[in-house]
Amino acid sequence: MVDVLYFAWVRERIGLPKEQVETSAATVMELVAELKAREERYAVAFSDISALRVAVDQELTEFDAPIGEAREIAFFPPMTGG
Amino acid sequence: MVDVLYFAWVRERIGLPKEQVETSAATVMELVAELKAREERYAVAFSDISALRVAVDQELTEFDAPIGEAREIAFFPPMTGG
Amino acid sequence: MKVQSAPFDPGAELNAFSSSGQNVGAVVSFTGLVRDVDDSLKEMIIEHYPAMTERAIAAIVEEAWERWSLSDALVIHRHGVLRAGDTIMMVATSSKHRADAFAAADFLMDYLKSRAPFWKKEVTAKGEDWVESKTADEDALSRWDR
Amino acid sequence: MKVQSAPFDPGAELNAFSSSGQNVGAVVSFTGLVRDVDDSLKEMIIEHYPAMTERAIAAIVEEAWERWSLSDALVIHRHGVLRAGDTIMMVATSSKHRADAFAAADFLMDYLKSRAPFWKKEVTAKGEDWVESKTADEDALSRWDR
Repeated sequence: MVDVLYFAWVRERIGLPKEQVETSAATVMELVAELKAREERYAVAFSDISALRVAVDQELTEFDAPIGEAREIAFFPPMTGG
Repeated sequence: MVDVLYFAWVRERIGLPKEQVETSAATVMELVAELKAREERYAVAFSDISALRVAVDQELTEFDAPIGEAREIAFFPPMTGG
Repeated sequence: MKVQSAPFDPGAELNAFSSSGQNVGAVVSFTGLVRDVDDSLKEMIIEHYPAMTERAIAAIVEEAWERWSLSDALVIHRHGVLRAGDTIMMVATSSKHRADAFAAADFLMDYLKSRAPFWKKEVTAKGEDWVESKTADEDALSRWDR
Repeated sequence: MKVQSAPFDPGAELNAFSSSGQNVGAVVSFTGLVRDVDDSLKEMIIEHYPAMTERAIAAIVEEAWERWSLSDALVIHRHGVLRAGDTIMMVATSSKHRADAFAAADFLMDYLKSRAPFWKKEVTAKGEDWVESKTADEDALSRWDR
């Protein structure tokens, strides 16, 4: 089980900020593939990976990163702070 | 007649902030030569021109600048504001 | 570092920051304000990722400490609902010398903009829009490659 | 622009400056403080050339306006007798975008340092010394050649 978090328009498209996901995905990309297969709203939110960023256990990383023992994976658009 | 002003250590070495000078110098350099010829304190203050800056009528310029109708010539070390 | 929804007073923060340092000669501050682009902004909503925000900012500040000779560094970033003219965030750096204070503040801004987990949404008469990141913001980071 | 012997409040100046602009997104400020280099500074005396100071600063500010897209620019510089920790001067710039505000403030500082007619003297237990200009300050100006 891993906590999956969504922020900004990713949160809005998927329709929730956080969920627990049962997964055996080895990488973030595999998790994305599992989520896209679930429902249309996930497929839409993850349709263009290049428009997204991912953090594993609160550290920015790449989509080919391993999930390992991670407890929290977050998806969001590029940051626009400052 | 031209007003000649001195600032910072140039003022201290020459011993006054301002004086009126009767001169027929065509350039700043010629004025400097006239002043150096006056007294030791002027010769000391102007001994190293590279350590000095000059403004003619409140505009920074070079030592070979013409004096023309200038009313005020100021000598000082490089600025250290800010 | 402060991450908060409450407003803050940039002038008071600047004065407190400036007087806290030992042997400080130069203080640079940056404040980011909510712009009313088309005279129609109702509000700006800033979302963030609480569990990640502080550590992301801390890592950026740490990097600035390593690169420049700083006396102190300050980051304040608001989240929640803001209006045109409100102060979104503030960065301040102090150093003996101005070049370090300027470079570090500039660096902090570039990294906070693209690496700290904040997202801005603009609410206008026409609707709501998430602010898009700019290619220029991402490109700005390459200035600091070494 | 203000050239004055009286102290001023940088925080209050920053707040007034930030709230004066229309559609401002970014404000950068620089404040220069009197450093007590060897724990022995009695006072710093800043001499200036009154007839030239304001026009020299105005020319530098004018150049910044031409180079960058600014909403506003502020320069305050003190003269007279100051003590360790006192604020010597302040520059602030505002713009829609942070890059312009940063570059213009950095530029203003480089030019004020070497082109505005101010001279600093440090009075310590050991005596009085005029602060010498640094080659680095003169070199910094070449960053802005174009």
